[in-house]
Amino acid sequence: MPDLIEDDPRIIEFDVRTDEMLVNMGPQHPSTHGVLRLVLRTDGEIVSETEPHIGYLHRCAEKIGENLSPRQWIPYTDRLDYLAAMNMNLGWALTVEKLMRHEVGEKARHLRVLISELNRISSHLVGMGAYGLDLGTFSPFLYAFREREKILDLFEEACGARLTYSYITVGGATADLPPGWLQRCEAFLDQFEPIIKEYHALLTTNAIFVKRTAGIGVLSRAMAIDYGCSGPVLRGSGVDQDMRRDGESLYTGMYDGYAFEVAVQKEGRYPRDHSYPTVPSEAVLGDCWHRFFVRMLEVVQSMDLVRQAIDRYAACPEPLSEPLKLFEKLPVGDAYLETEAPKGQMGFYIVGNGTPIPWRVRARSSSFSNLSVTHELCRGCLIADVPAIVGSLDIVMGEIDR
Amino acid sequence: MKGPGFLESIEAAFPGAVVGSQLEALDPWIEIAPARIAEVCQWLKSRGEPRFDSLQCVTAVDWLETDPKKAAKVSWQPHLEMVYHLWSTSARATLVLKVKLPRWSGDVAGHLPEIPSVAGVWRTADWHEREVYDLSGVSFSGHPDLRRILCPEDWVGYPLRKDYEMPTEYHGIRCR
Amino acid sequence: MAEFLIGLGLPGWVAWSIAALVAAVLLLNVIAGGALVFIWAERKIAARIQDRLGPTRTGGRFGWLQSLADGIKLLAKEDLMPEGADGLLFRLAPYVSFCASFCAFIALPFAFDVVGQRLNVGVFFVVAVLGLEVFGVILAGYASASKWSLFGAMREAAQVVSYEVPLGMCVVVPVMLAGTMDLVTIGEKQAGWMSSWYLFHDPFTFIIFWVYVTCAVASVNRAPFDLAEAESELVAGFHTEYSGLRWSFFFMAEYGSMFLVSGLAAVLFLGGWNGPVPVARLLGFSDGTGESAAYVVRLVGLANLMGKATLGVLFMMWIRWTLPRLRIDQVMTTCLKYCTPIAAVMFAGAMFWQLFLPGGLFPGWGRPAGEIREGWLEGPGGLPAAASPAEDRSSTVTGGDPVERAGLATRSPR
Amino acid sequence: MTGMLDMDIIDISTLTHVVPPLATTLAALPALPIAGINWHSVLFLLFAGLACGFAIAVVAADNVVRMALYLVFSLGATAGLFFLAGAEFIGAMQLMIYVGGTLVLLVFGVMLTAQAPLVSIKPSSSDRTLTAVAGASLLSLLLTAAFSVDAWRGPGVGVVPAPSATPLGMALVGVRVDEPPAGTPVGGRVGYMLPFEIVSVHLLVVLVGAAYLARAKRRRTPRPIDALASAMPVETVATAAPVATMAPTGRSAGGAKSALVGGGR
Repeated sequence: MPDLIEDDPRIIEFDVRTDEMLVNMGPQHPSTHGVLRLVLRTDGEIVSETEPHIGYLHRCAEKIGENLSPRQWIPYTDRLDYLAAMNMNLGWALTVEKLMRHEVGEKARHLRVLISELNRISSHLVGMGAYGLDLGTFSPFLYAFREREKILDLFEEACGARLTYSYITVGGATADLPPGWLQRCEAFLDQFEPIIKEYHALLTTNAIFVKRTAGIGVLSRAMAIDYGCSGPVLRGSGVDQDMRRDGESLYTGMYDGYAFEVAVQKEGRYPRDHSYPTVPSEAVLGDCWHRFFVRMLEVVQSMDLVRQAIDRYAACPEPLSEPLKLFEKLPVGDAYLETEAPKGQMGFYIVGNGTPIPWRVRARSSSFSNLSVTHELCRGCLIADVPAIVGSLDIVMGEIDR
Repeated sequence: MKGPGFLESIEAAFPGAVVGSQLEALDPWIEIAPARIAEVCQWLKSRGEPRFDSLQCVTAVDWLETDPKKAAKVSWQPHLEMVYHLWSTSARATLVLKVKLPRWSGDVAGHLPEIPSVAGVWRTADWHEREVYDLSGVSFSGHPDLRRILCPEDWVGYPLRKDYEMPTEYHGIRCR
Repeated sequence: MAEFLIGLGLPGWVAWSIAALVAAVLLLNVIAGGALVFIWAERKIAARIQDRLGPTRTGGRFGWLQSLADGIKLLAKEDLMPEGADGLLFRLAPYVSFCASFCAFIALPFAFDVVGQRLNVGVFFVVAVLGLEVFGVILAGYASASKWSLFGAMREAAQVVSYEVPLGMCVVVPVMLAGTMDLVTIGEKQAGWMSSWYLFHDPFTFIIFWVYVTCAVASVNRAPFDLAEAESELVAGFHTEYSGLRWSFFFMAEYGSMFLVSGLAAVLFLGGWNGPVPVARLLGFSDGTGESAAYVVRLVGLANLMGKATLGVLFMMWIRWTLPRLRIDQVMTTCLKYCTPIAAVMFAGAMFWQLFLPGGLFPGWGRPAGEIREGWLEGPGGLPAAASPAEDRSSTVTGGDPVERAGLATRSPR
Repeated sequence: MTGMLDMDIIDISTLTHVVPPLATTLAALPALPIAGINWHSVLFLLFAGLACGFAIAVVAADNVVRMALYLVFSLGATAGLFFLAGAEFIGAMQLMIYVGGTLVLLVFGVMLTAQAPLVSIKPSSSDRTLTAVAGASLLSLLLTAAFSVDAWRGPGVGVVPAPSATPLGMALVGVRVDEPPAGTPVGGRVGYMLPFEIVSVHLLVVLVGAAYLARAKRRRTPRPIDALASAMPVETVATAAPVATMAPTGRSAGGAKSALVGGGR
């Protein structure tokens, strides 16, 4: 066979030049999580180039932040990553407390760990269910939402809302937990433990699921760091980084005394390999399967944290610390803090100028950077792989477009 | 080699690049001359100790007091401030770089201030800088694909500027 | 039927046309009725699998009117046609697809001799017509003038055409065992206890049954192989632009061919109308003992076959709601690298088994050797044996189907 | 025209208990002389009309995909003719090979290439007249040849009532079971084994050739677009020092600090 150099004239007759087609996947598309438009350049079934177009859900929350006091902006943080609103509130509250050098009481600290880890479980459940939908199986989605409903009921008891809570605020939380809440939370965790094995059996070890995800969309370690990916996407590529352990001392102080391991593959092994299924042979570190598996491990990890938080919270005698006043004077200066949200590192930056209204508010979203990798991952894959890859990044458009 | 020695190492590597610094602030930061930001970032990423291999966030803060009464009492001149938050995965250390830019290049309203792009250093800067260009109106020279990312392509104005006026209608849709 | 109408005094040709019409409408109702039941069943099964209730309010306790409600909704919905669509093809596609899947029912027997038209090439005809359904999908894909439908149509065409190969190979094994392609004879040969089913005839046919199930699910575009209307990638594949009645025809064609494929599996491998226990024979009913007995036997046979076919359809629904979807290249590799080679090897295996162990491993299990060989080779040199006295089917021209005359003519299900 | 194939050579007695194959059912219909309709002729006319009509439609249509569709209906009608003539095996073969196989690929090919220029092919008027003349001459040649065969001119021989495929199949593997001409020794007549084998080998060759032509061409230099993502330039990647693994329990080691300040705050 002659050596087929690109500009070899004979190549024309050999290579039937099929013209490439530009296809719009989205913005109204069942498998883009929210309003994302992916322009695919396809050559038959092979996708040669992908370009995400975002901005359909842009509300310029940062501009509004320049007209409201930090406590008034809390409801806007709910709408950033609406699947993990508690973590968003926590991130903003911690940033403002960092600027104002305000320390929260022990009880509030444990309450925050308890609530944010519970919200991580519900966010990962949505991620897992939606990913099953992207790959064509509908049932796991409903199993995941059945469990998430129970968590939402707990949140509803705590703060009255099921999706946009505005519960964790600057200086603590808006209200203390109702009596009996801890027992109900404990009961939920007890019945949730065996269900995790169901999810593993249904998806993680399912032969077709492995075929559709193992070795697809491999994100190399260097590229993950360079594109600023974070959270399960980064840990799925083997980078041992978790803001709850490596972050600012104000944030890691919150997890002081909690025992947990970062869910990342070190030397080819995941921590605490007891009941988890083994990694399939085709799975390459950094592919969709690993990202999915890291999320499943984090659900178990968060359950442990919630149990520890319940004991510590119950052991705190003093009442919950009062949140700061609505219009508290902000010191001059700026502060930036990244917290470990379920989707990745969620950064908030606030610039104070002495008045209660911040001068500049900035939200650095994890899905924004996670999504920017799509054009690298989807190069040369099949059309059916694009939803698999975008689904594995677990993006939320509210957070990306702000 | 963290701590005060770090600042000296940068000044040694790039004499005249470090314009100012503030070590006592909540997040200590260094101010870099606008023209040298790209080289400093490249050095920080590949040769500095510790390696800052991850850019967390790029922000533009518009220092302009629109209210004339307050403007009189204010100590700073109206300017645009670029804030880069860097992160080292190996040493788990943060670093904040600041760059002062004129609000409009040559003080002619409409001409965007120029700053070298760091998209070549960290790929994540590509999208971050596009967002800063889109919302705060800073043009990055050397950026591979400088287009608006959040607002529609043909949107006029830069929303996060303090003196931004929302257009009354956009393609027949009433905005205000 | 026709004689009865002629008896009523209708002119001959009117009687015959009405008889043909009645048969056609009956078959149409099998599909329509089947579709109605399966739509409801799919919703209920999906619900049960997903730990929820499914339709409960529409009509009575178990929401059994849900299919009717769907039907009315589809009738009431506006039949849109995209602007750039090719009018003729767009309108024609669903009916082509539906006719193909309806046409195959003609040769499918529902009980002994209860069949639309008893074709001697029954199996071959069904497999041939099953391949025609892809036309409706290709035309729909092309005519909808949308990129997504084109993708769906491409995938469907590639998948169905390539799955016809292993499907054909799997179908050949029971044909080889029975010695004829006539579905009624194949079903008839599996009469008696469950052990006489071709599924348990030998290990090779057992494996080939499962290969058949995979290929059938793939050629009907269901469950892990439903690439053509993969909602997560192609929005809704080839019927993205369809709505209302036209869409319901595609839906009906899908359920029709699902029922057909499981009916074929029942006849070929699971003994068709012969139940696991030959109830009719044990109770003494058989064709010979009078008209009403024959009717009862056929009724029991009908119930058996419908039961098996419905089990097949429920199995497909069960798979659909548990397994994720395969990618197009994985579907192709399963077809070319797994189904076809396995089918070929099993076919060879079944052939050698039939050659060396026609009577089955232990006596009384398989078919008596003599009867099978006699069925094939009409004695040395292939000369047609003298027509057996019991049944002289063909009058002037000798020959005729040797198998017909081999000991089968007695018609009594054993 | 209707009486061309009269059907009364099959007596009605066969219409007893067993439902005979399709052809004999139709053939055995009482061909009433008066207003009765000879179903066999009606259906024959129907199918023949469909086949010819759609054949003309194929020629007359200008949209490529419509041409392919009409060809499908035309060949489908021919399959109907085969069934009508009692050759069920050939009818099913026609359906599967032509309509199910060839035309699916033809429509497949047409769809892949049916971009704007090809979709509507409008022949110029001079082409039309030229083809009309050529067509007419060929048609007349065909008709004269057909009518010159005396066997076809008289009334039809009638429908062979035994359309079973088994003798056909056995003939293909060399065992002729249908009417042996007088005087041939028993088993002496060799079936069609040789042509059958030749055809199958021929098809195998075609298959291998097609697979060879359509094989994926391994290109030495990948096309610029699909350069692999992992080929990231190395030097921009910082040599991440081995990350200090944190002890699983106990307080986190003071968290991140600013590089400028150094000591923990």
